[in-house]
Amino acid sequence: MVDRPEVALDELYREVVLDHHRRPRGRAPLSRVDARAHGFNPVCGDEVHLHLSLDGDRITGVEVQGRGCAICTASGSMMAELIPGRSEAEAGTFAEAFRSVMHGKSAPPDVDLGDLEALEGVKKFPVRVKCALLPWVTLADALRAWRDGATETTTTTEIEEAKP
Amino acid sequence: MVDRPEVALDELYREVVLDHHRRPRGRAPLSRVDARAHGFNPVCGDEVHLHLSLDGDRITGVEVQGRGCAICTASGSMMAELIPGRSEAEAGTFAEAFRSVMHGKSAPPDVDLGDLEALEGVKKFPVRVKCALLPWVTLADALRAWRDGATETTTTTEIEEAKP
Amino acid sequence: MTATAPPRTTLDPSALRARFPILQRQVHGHRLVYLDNAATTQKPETVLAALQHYYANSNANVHRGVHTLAEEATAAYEACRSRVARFVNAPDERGVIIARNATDALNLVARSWGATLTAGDEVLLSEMEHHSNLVPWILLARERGVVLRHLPITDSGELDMAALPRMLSRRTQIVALTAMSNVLGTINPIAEIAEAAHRVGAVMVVDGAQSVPHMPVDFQALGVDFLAFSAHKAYGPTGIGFLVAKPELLDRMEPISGGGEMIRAVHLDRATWNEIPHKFEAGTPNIADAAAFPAALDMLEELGMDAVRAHERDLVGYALERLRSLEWLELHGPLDPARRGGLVSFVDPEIHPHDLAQVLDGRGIAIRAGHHCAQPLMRRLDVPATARASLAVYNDRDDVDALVDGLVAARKYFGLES
Amino acid sequence: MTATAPPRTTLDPSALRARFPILQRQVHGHRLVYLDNAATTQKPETVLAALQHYYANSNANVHRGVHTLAEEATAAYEACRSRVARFVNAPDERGVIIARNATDALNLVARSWGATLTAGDEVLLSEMEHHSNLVPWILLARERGVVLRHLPITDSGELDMAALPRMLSRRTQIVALTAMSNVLGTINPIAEIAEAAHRVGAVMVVDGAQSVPHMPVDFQALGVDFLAFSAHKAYGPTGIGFLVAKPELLDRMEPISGGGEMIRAVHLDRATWNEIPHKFEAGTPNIADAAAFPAALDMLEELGMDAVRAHERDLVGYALERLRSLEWLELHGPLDPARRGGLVSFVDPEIHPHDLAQVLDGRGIAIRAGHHCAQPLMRRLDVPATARASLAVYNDRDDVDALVDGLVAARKYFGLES
Ligand SMILES: Cc1ncc(COP(=O)(O)O)c(C=O)c1O
Ligand SMILES: Cc1ncc(COP(=O)(O)O)c(C=O)c1O
Repeated sequence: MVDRPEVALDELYREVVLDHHRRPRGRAPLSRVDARAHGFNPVCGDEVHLHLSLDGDRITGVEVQGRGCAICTASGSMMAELIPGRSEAEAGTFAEAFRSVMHGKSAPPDVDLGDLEALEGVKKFPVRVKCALLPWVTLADALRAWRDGATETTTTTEIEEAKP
Repeated sequence: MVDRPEVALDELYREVVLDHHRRPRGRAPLSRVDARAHGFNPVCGDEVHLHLSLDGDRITGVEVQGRGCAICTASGSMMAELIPGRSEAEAGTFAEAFRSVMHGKSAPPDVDLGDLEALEGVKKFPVRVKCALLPWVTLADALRAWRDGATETTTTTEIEEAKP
Repeated sequence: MTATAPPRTTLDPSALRARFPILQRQVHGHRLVYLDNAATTQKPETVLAALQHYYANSNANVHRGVHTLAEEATAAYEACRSRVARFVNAPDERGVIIARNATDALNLVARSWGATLTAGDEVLLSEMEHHSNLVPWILLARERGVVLRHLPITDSGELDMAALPRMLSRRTQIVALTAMSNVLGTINPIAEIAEAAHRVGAVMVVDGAQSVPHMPVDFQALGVDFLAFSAHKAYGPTGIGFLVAKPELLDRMEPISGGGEMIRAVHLDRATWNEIPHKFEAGTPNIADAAAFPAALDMLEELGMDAVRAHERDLVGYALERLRSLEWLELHGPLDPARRGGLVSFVDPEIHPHDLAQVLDGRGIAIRAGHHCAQPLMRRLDVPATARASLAVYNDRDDVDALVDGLVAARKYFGLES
Repeated sequence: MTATAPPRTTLDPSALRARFPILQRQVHGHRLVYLDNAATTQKPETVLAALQHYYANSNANVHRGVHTLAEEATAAYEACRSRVARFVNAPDERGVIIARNATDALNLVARSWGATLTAGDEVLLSEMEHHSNLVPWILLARERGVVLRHLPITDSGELDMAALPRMLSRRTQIVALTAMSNVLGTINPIAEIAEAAHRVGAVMVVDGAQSVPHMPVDFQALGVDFLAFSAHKAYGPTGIGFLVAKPELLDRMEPISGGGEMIRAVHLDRATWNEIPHKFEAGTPNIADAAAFPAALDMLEELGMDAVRAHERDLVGYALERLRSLEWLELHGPLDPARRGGLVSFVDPEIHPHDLAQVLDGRGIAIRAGHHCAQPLMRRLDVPATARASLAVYNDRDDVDALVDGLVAARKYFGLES
């Protein structure tokens, strides 16, 4: 029914992705945690525990723990690489841009997604899109809680992304 | 899906049937009513008002009113011809035999169904079987009420015959 | 044959007939004249091909599957949802629930939205409703002490709009009406009634089983809240129907059926629900029939719903004219073709509808006889049953002529004058 | 390849494969190795032909129609009911309700029979149930204050029968269990549990979604009260399932859905119900899929359910043996093929099931990864998800070998040792 050309597995699992999966960044515990959130996708069991430290509205540290598939793990690892040193607003811009890419649209030209671009192939695998987005949904959740002053709140993000 | 040979309409509407339909017997009002029942098939709107007079357990008079299709009308008319003078048990035997015929079995050899035999073609038209049986279901109902001593009871038979 | 204006339609029924395999068949040695379209329509070759294609290429369970077939099946299934949303101009495809049939869709509203009602609240129906838009509300009334009211109909078979203001009040929580009567053919002024319903704070539920396949239906333009219809009456497969709804209403509703697909997180003693529309689709859905149905909507869209309506309006006009020429016949419903869909109910006072249908069947003509799942309406019309001929895109004047000839022949058969 | 006893089966999977059009297709340039049969099975040509035949010859709405098509459609629809009754040895075909799927059938029992329960009454389930046999009861518990209890499972993935006596009491009104776990493959001792349930006066509900297609199931011999299953997991079309029940229980139950077909007499404000099974089938049923399903049962009967079971037992034995040879793999469920059906769940601790399934898909192999609609069981097994390969009559050792090769290749792909 669907007009999907034969997609090589390698488009999904690019070398950069596999590298992040094998050696995920951001696993080192933070000494200070200003915001945190717990992301969970009951559909596949992917789980992300996210800790942030902040200085004003600037993200100074990111810690990503949890268990998930290669896509989810790589996405979390890339996030840990991308957002330290960014403001809350900048992080939001990345999240938005990445979401666009996952939904088949293109990212704004002025946003450099870095390694995240290697996840572009995921958009051709609709079931896996949620995996790639889970760390980012969890990030949004952590920042929202932090803005609301609930620096120590733990919420469960039951991710509501796109269609299954 | 069904292996039904082409059935001429005339097998359903035999001449005898059409004759009973055109000039139904048993329409004359009884002077004395010992048992009565109201039969109704909500599926097609067929309706039978049945009055009986009895002498002991012998049926002495039958009056059939109502509105229904040709099959129902003919069946009621044939009943009005067949059962006067019979005992309650004999009437039950007719009803049983006729029901067998309608369900594709044969009647016991010692039961002479008279004109009712002309309704045999109905068995090939499953939806119409209920029409043919309605007067007989109503009869059973009237006799049951009468046996229970409820000579003046009017019940509505919401006929539960076979499959639609 | 009576002289009439030439048809104003752009449809070519005989060319269309070639697309429907079943219409090539013979019944009792006659060509099949299928006039039972309000019960169910026939299916074009493209729908059958889509069904085969699904099973021969992409069959798998939907959602969550990582493998290629599962992905293709999911895409095919979800494509049905968006296709339906587009066809009726729903505000959002998340508002399209794939149900079993129109009846199932109406029960879902009655049970789930109905659960917000309390004793003394009112539901407004009408005297011309199909059982599928009566019994769910009777069940609700029994369960919750809700009061059912019924908009009366006039002797010409239309809703008595003069009675509407006094039937609506602040107690009215739900107005549920058919857009087109399956017995009278009457087309009801849904947009106007929806507005009145909203003024008293009620939600408007529309039974579109007969309207969606036969006239342009625009969910948003009508301003309704819920719309139910069946695929099988719209040239699609049996086994699926739709509830189209405003998403914000669905968000507020509780699921009525539990199982796979409709959940988010399940514990042994509690569970949370998936987002809409999945919340209302428990268990493995009817994937194949959903994959096939868009082909039916494609056909309708290719013809154009305005053209479909024009064709059926012309044809029902012709049918009314010819049937009225049979003086013994009683016709039910409005006589103006502009106010009715392509179906006619009639009664020969001397031949029971069952017998009529039987004689017509002997001539290859399929009509329906009975109460048409509208027993209260039969009582209102004071008939035990009616005969009904109902039209579709593949019917033409020859079919109507065959019907009329058959009705005359039936009189002869039963020894009556005509 | 490990040496094993030759298969004791009389089935010829490769000959069977020729009967399934989809199995001729390629996925990513490889032959399709379909191992997701517990999610849904593929359909033989005869089922597809029956579907086409119905639509091209007999399509009409069922019940009450006088014309030839309506009669043929009704006969085809009702033939499904009697075919199913015969297949599972139901006491009476009036006890066969044609539902949407197994989930729908289980919801019907939970809602309709469940309505006889009151606060404090108990329903006994187990830790290995599918969401479809959990959530309907959770809804019931919420609504009526009924208490849910869960028979625990042992570490080998079997019901802890030692716990049964203490879980059953006079308060137990319903015992609802799967006959075969869709995650562990475990075959449960239904007859024994049904007897125990009856001793305390409870009714026994069986989720037969996985058992009916894969082993002989005799409703009367099992001594159960309700049995639910889906056609689509038994080589039939999507969109229909069945509730098989003792007719005397159905007689005592209220309908949960209202509309056409299920009524006897309808008034504006009240209604009476049709006889069983029609009382539970509101609206136009899924006629075509019902007409097609008997062809699937014919195939199973031709093969013989004993032979089907023997084939799948042998093959799962082979699969277990080969999978156990991959030392890194964790297998779930009983290891004795005599105690389990033809499916295996496994986890590669270093590769998420989604990634495993994805790599296998690249080789044309379809397995399922996820919670398999059994989240509580995932928690009990302490895994986020598993990968599952599930077998059918058309699978053979080559398919198992392809799976094993794929699992080894996945390790390589992700740079792990094997
Ligand atoms: C054990 C079990 N029960 C119930 C179901 C539900 O079946 P369906 O989704 O066809 O309703 C399934 C399959 O998904 C199953 O494996
Ligand atoms: C007006 C109307 N409403 C509802 C229905 C019910 O449709 P279904 O039986 O497909 O659920 C029908 C058709 O039978 C109908 O004509």
